[in-house]
Amino acid sequence: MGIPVKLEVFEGPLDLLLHLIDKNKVNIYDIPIVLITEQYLEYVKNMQTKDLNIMSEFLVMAATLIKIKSKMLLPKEDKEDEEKEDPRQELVDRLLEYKMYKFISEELKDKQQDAAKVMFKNPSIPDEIRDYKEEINIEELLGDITLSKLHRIFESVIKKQADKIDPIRSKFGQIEKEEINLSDKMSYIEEFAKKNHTFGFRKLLEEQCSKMDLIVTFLGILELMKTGIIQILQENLFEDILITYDANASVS
Amino acid sequence: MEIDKLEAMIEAILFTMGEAVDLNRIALAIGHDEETTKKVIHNMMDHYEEENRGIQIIELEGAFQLCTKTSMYEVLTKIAHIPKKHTLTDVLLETLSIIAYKQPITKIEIEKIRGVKSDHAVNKLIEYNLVCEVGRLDAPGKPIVFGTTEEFLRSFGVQSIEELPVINADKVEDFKLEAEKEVQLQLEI
Amino acid sequence: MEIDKLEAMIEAILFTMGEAVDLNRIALAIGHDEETTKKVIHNMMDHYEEENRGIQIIELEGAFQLCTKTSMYEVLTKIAHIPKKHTLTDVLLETLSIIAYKQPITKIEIEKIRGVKSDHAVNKLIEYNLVCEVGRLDAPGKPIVFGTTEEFLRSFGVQSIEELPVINADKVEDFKLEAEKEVQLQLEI
Repeated sequence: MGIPVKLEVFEGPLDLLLHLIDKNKVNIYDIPIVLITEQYLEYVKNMQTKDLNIMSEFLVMAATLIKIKSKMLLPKEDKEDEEKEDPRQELVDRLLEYKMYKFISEELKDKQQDAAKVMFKNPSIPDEIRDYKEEINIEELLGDITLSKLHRIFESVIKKQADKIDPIRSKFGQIEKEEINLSDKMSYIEEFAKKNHTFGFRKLLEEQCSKMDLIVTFLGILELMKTGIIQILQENLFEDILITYDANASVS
Repeated sequence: MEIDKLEAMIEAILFTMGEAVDLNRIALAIGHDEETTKKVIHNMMDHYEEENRGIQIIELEGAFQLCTKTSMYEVLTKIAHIPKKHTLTDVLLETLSIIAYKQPITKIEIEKIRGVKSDHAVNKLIEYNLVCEVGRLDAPGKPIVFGTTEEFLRSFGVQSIEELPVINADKVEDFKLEAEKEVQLQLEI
Repeated sequence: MEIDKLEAMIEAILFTMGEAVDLNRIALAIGHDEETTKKVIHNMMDHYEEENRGIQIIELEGAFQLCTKTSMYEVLTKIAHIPKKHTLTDVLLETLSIIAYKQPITKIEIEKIRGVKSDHAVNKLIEYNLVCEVGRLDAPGKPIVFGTTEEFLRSFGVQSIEELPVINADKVEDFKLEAEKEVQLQLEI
């Protein structure tokens, strides 16, 4: 007790639980839930990770353990029932399944080490037939795939993706609903510059309202400046940026 | 003799192609049905067992490929450049064994067994060409299902996924018992 | 027998190396002098003469190489001309539809929409000449953007991608589409 131990890293809550069961030399079918829960919580408390995703998985298991613990502490109402249902059963099943795959993965590791000892050979098609390139018959490949079928597939993909998006968060999206594309914005600025020749950045922004608009416009200006289509000048800090169109530099 | 000629052809084909060649392609090339072709190849595999042969034919889910025998590894390290294989971490191996045994399987199911998010592991296995998408499940949300590749079979020296060590209910029970015994053994010490 | 083992080693070496290997390198690897090694190889060459072998060892100025027998030429031409079966799997179709409708699109964007690594699918579509690289995105890392090929248009009997069936917004609830656009927006900047 109280001896500082370097915390081992576990892949997940099941991994940690198996370790605790192993360490305490207890029977997996008869997990002393109070002891294991205590040690589990102790470990989670000291966990170094700041990754909320990982942390939350460990916490879910902590909640499960506490639930099992409280169920086991409750007085047994119906003896018949109690015998049939051990609150730990589901956890034991999961642990056993997980343990089994860990066991299998060790077997696979051995298999891989053996299999890695064989060498293969690169294709060596004789010169006479090397030039032959296998033709792909597109018509045969496409079979009965029509445009409308492809279209339906795309729609279902979009639908699936939409389903995945959290509806609350996605509503924020309505604030800026139009799509702003950098290259569109660049052509817009270029047109604007051709017409006005010299103008202030603020004037350019007059018709544009969203923050996204502003950012993309600014990026567009930087890009156009890089290609030499426009030149920009700012006399003093926070003063309006003066944009000048260079007709000579314009690329066709 | 006819059989001899067929064997020669098949040897030449497998040698030239280098990669795994589907049984039906071999059959078409040598002009025999698949059944006969398979018999001839299996017969050849026996010949290759002989001690003076350094190469062997391996079977990968209905395809055949020539490679060296594992016993030749040592001498080959002395002369050939041995390509480095991806070393799989425990996390990847664990995820891979779940996919191998439960395929076709969705990511959610993998995560349920492992108790942790597994996007990274699955993507890595896809990158190493050990796992691939095999389609979508006909269930709400149409989740992607994953399975193992031919490269998986090659890398782990198995002919087909059926050949993986069986873990039917009985075996699982055995394993559970074994685990239990182990636990009790430790307790007694 | 010792000789058998040496033969096996030499076969494995020549198979793995593929190219012509100098006698002295082979001798060094198998741990025998050149004289003995040469004898063993010449002995092997006789075995390879047998009718059931499709490969042979050839000698080239003190070096040795494994290659197919010239009599095998015909069957090799045949196998090379038997096309592999190509099929557009659901995975490929789905990826193709995304590229068709979202082009020009980067691999990252495709993967974001599909939720899984898609290198294999994109590569296959390129191999089938349905998709090609159309340039690079002017964004950090200059990622490659993909689009459909002329072959794609021809196969589907349309003049340009503008002719693809329009996405029916009614089918997907409005705000969900907006949400999807938001993701798009984030991707584009």
